[in-house]
Amino acid sequence: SAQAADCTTKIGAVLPTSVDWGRPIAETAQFAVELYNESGGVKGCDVEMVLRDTQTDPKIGVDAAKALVDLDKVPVLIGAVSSGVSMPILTSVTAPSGVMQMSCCSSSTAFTDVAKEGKTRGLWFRTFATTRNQAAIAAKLIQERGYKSVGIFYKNDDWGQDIGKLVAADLETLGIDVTTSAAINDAQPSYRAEVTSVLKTRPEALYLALYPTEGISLVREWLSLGGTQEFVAANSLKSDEFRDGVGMQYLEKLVGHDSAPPRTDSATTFVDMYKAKFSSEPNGPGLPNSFDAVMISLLAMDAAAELDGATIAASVPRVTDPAGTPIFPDVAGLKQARELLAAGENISYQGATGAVVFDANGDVSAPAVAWTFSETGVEEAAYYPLADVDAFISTLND
Amino acid sequence: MMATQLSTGLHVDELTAGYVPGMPIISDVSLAMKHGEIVCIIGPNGAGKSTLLKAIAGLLSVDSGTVSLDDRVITGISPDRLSQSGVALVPQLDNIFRTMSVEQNLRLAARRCEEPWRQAVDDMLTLFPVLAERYTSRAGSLSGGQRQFLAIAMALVASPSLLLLDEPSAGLSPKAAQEVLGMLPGIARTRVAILMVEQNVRAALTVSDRAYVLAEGRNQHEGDARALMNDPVLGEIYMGARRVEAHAAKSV
Amino acid sequence: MTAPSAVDNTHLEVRHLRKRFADLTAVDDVSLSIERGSITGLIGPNGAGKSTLFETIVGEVRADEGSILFNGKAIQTLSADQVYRAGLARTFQIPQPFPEMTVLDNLLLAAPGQLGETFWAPVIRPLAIRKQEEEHLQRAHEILEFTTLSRVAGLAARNLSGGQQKLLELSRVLMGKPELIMLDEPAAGVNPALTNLLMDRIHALNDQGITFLIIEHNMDLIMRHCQPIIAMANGRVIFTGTAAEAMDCDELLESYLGDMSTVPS
Amino acid sequence: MIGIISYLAFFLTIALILAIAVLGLNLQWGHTGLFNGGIVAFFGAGAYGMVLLGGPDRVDGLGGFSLSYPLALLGGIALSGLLALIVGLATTRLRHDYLAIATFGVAIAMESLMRNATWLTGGATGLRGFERPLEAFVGNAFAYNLLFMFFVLLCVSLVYLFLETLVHSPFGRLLRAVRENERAARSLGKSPAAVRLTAFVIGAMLMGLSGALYATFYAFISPQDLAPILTFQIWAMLIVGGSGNNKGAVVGTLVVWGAWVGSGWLLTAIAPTHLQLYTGSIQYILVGSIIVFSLLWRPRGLLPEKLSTHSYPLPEPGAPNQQTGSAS
Amino acid sequence: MLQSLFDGILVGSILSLGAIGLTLIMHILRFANFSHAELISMGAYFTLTLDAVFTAFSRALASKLPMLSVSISLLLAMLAALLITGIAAAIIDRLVFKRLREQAGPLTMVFASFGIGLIIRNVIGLVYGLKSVHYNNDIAFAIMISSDPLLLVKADQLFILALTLLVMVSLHLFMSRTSVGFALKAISENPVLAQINGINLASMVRLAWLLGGALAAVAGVCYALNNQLSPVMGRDLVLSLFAAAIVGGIGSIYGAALGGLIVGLASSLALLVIPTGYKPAIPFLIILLVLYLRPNGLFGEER
Ligand SMILES: Nc1ncnc2c1ncn2[C@@H]1O[C@H](COP(=O)(O)OP(=O)(O)OP(=O)(O)O)[C@@H](O)[C@H]1O
Ligand SMILES: Nc1ncnc2c1ncn2[C@@H]1O[C@H](COP(=O)(O)OP(=O)(O)OP(=O)(O)O)[C@@H](O)[C@H]1O
Ligand SMILES: [Mg+2]
Ligand SMILES: [Mg+2]
Repeated sequence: SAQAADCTTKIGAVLPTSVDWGRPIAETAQFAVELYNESGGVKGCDVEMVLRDTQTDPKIGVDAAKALVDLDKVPVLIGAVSSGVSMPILTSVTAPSGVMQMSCCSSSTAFTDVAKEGKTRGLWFRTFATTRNQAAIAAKLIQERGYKSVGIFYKNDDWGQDIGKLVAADLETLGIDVTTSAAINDAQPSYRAEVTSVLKTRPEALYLALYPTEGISLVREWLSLGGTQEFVAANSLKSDEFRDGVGMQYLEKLVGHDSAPPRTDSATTFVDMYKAKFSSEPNGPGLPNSFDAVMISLLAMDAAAELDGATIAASVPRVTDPAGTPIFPDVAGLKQARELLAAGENISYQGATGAVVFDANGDVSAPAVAWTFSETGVEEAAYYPLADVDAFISTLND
Repeated sequence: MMATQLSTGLHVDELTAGYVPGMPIISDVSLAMKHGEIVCIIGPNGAGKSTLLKAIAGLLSVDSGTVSLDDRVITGISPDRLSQSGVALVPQLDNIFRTMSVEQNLRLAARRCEEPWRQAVDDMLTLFPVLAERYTSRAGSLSGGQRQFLAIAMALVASPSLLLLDEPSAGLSPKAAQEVLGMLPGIARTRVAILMVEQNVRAALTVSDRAYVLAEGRNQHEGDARALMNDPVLGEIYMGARRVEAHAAKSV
Repeated sequence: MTAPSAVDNTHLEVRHLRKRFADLTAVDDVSLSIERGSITGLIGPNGAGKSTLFETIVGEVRADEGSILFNGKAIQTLSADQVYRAGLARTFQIPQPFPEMTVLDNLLLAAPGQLGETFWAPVIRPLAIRKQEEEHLQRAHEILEFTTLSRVAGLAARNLSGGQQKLLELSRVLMGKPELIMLDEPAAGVNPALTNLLMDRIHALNDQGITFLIIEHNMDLIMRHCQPIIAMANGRVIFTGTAAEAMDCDELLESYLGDMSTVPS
Repeated sequence: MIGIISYLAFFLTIALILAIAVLGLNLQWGHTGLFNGGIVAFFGAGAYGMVLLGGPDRVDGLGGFSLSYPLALLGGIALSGLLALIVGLATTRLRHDYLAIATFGVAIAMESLMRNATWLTGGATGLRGFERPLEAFVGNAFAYNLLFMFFVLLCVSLVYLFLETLVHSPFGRLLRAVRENERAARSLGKSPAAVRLTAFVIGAMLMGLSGALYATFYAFISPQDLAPILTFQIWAMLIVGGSGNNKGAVVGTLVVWGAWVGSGWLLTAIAPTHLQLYTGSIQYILVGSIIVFSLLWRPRGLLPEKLSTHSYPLPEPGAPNQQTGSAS
Repeated sequence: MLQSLFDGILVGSILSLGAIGLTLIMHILRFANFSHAELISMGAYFTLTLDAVFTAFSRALASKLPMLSVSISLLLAMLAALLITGIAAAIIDRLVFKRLREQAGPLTMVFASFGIGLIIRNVIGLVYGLKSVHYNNDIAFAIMISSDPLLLVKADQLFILALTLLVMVSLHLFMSRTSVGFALKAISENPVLAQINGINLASMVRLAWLLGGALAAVAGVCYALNNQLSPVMGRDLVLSLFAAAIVGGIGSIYGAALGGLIVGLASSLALLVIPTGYKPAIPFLIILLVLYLRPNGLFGEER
């Protein structure tokens, strides 16, 4: 049902397609582009997303970004995943060249600082809800479950360090004992020692801020040594890979947190479309965020008078206006969105991660959910509106 | 080239060979010897003597000419197969495995003989008692002369039919040199062809039947060993006879 | 310990030197002294400990016991390079070339007192270095000419023939300006005609005051050129004396020289 | 057109920055035979040193020196030199693979420190806040990138000239001698330990310079920049280019870096959209193949090491066989 | 403490197993073979495929060995994979390393092996996908040997320890007692002299690769059994293996085994005093210390 379009508009994406958790993120981004093209493309032109691998190597990612900007002349760049790659792209490619950059997953607080200093020139956005909220929900979940002592495993990267520390601090405030907090490095031949070091402190529950690969290794090791099955997990572990790798029978007590999808009848739009396409649930680090990053960018392009980075970036508020008409990212919704935008109206994009709203620094905050694994996928266990989250955070700060 | 009248023994016909193709070190070298003969090659340093031996043993690529052994052309045959079929070379340098023990060196060399290695190795230990003394030592810790013994033993252990010795007496004490060179006629009598290069010219010529002189990569002279030794011109050029006195008188 | 040697004329003195390797005492309580300006010969059967004695003297191998005095100064704690810089040079029995360097570079490296051997000098004093290099180059060519290596000067040392490598070993040590040179079998593998020329050169250098200590199995050379002669066996010094005396030493004849009748003198 | 120039300038800037590290490695390995497996440690020391010294005050960590750029740059270089001195002293006795794994250990330790010692280095988030010198003055991003490229080019040229002078001097001969046969070098009065240490430190300082320029250009540095892959990349550049040859080192850098990023560009240019997901893996396969084929084609590198260290003419080179024999 | 000690030994035994193969190739072929990592992965993935084939062939093969999570078909698959990996290694040598060995220095081979590693790793990623998989999704629970002090041991790990010891001793005897072992050493030290002594260079090189490949495959399977299979499993493992092989002294089989234990123990015990974030650096720092005291590794000889 794709409308014939004899023009194409390019956007760029720099994502780690050669890495296990990176390829699905890129796949989801491509999926979003496909959907958008199906609905008619940007300003009637097919969108071509030129996708380059970062190899998680900053030099490679930056070069790819530069090539996309200079050679392919893309006005919008999706990516990167790691903050360590996104940051040099921002400082040395997109910001100087006036290209809009939208990252699905870079979580580092440093971006907020750069934006505050005005150095992003309003070109930087990320659909990854700030870690602060997620950490608070983690603490809340732990508290609600009544755990008295918790051991923490966090991925030893910028996101993991951040959330690991925040959760530990929040738990402390709540009077819950953090027995140990262990940083988990990538690519270790064995996590036995890390597991033992936490196991011997005998926590009642574990908080896991890990990616599936090392998460599986570590949790299997943990279980095989007779560790508790009381787990609280970050959104990165909301993945089929993790559930199947560890085994559902051991994860029945696991509860996880994530940013919430929209609270409407059409809330399942993204999930349904994804399932129809990939015949699996969109469970995996960064998939909804990646989808939203692309959608918002494309909608902003449609909203922009001209296709240059600054104008597109300036149009982002028009598509994420809470007062605007709610729009769901299916073909019909997108068509409607284009019409509204053309008519000069604002829309409120209701994406995979919720009704995304960016603040002045390009950051989003989102409501939260608690989820659990089920035989078929993931189930929502509780919903925390943004107001609740903020209220909870302020009790922590007191 | 002239492979018509082959006969038993070693025949080298107009051999041109070197380390880099197209840059020959030896040119048109010819040589012939029978089993049971001891032939010595002499010549100045860098003349190509070792190169000749290496070419015969199959270690170098031959530009032209042939080497044949017992009616069989052996040019182009790989060194390990030659070695298996009875050609043994004692190289001038790097002739032992330094990181391996004396025992391992000998057993390795004995892999190519038919009899059980133990017997063959024991024979060598009887022949060179010093090797028995240092049997378990790392070969790299041997003294210069001891290494030479080991290298020779590694060649002899396989009872070769063609023995190529590159300066076997270098580094040996006078007594040991005599012993080693003195062994050769006995070995030759068991129908072994022995081709050796020596700078210890006089001692070598006394045990040799015939000798070739090699210089600048070419045959310069050939003849009976004893006659060569007494040749005044060759003596002066290659053996340092007579001129010694002249020079000594000049400089001292 | 470091008392100056008794006789002023002693260039190198070794006292009660001992070096053990596991089960074997390679150098066993060796004491000897080398007179300044002499050409001393060191002989002995294979495995007698001659080369080990050299290695120990120059500090390549640490002595277990004993002292080594060079010009009256103890050097047994110095490293091999310090010993060389003190004026005591040596060659290796098994040649030790710099394989991937040209023969010429092998020699130039050994030139004494090079200005350009620091990392800053080539930047700040290029001209002085260039001038010195030219001098050294000339000297190197002279030596190569003499040791018949001129025509292989541009070859990688790895590609030299066995004898040429020994000659390179000798050439290199001649390039320096040591007071005492220890040669380990300089004639082995070298053509006899050339050996004689080399000994002439050694005599010439000796006349300029350089002391030599030479290990050799070539009795012709030892008898003709060395005085005195020291003999070792089983790690011990068994004889010290003149060539003529050596020929009368039964122990030597039996263990080392064998049947002298086959060696024409 | 301007896009192509802009991209090429960018590409060259990074390539030339890496070339400095490759030249440093060439001094260590190509000329002196030091198997440095920890290039990122020195690269990182230069980068972090420069950013810390030149950057503004940090809320939660060391910093606030705000030195002027030249001083910060020199400081970064000096820091890597200092690190190299310490590492060098501790590892002078090690050779070959043993040295490689020891220095690799230093690099891993360095990366760990950068990743975990938040107060010092900002942790996994990395360090930013450093202003690119003169950026505000130039204004235009394209012009600035060109200017920076020429600055890097100048640095590479100076480094190249310095190293060429060094290796063609007696010092260079000494380095090679130590590489070729340490025992023989010692027997000629050279002190291999001192020579090795000198080469190690100078080479490491060049790596530090490379790291400092890298961090300047990105105005950012994080532990992710110090992954072991960088060490491999630098090595591959040297080996493909020809170790022991400074020109080879530079050429190798351009070729390998060009192949590395060029293959990615090529693949996305030709691959249909639905295959672009796999171009990442295919790009690696291509990079691997280019390295392997280049080595098969020129096993000693694109520009192999030259035998002689000096430029003086030899009296009579040529084939040995045509010369007169010694004694005749 | 006791548990950490045991963990170190048991985790170390996998490293030992891997390092033995690595040290052998490093010694005989004289270069640090980075593609050993991919031989490890290949072995593990070949086993995965063959295991599936065998189980499909007969369900009976899927039954587990007592106590272990190893099934009969997995064992059979592993044996077949050993051979295939060995042959693959020999083929790679024929295509690439042979030529380089003849014409270039060891570092050229090192970086060619690095390139080959990149190729194989990503081919595996394309064929099998990037996600990690397991031979067997069941979790093998540890047996509690004592509860105070806590001591938990997995039967699989004891199996691997035993296997490592077996491989270590037999390979050591092979290398130090048999003339084929000497011949392997001989081609590493002086190929020309080896040939003069009747050793066929090509066949010995082939043998070395067969051995190296097979050992890598065993290590890969054992590692995957305890962790998971992923295209980068070899890469993640190989640096620790190099560390183990080198600290033990290149060429020493006992050294490699001991080196593996040291690396395992170091990373295990260090966490008693050091934050886990620093863990990757620990084994290497220990190695730095060992090498400071013994520059040629624990059992290494000067080359
Ligand atoms: N591997 C090599 N590559 C190139 N040239 C070589 C190589 N080996 C030797 N040569 C050259 O070949 C010539 C002959 O060398 P060869 O070893 O045959 O001499 P030789 O007669 O045995 O001398 P010597 O008596 O000194 O041992 C020499 O000039 C040498 O430089
Ligand atoms: N590093 C070592 N380890 C063990 N034994 C050694 C070592 N070096 C030498 N030896 C032994 O010490 C003894 C003396 O050796 P040395 O090399 O000094 O003899 P040499 O007198 O020079 O003999 P040659 O005339 O054969 O060269 C020999 O038996 C030798 O095997
Ligand atoms: Mg020769
Ligand atoms: Mg000796």
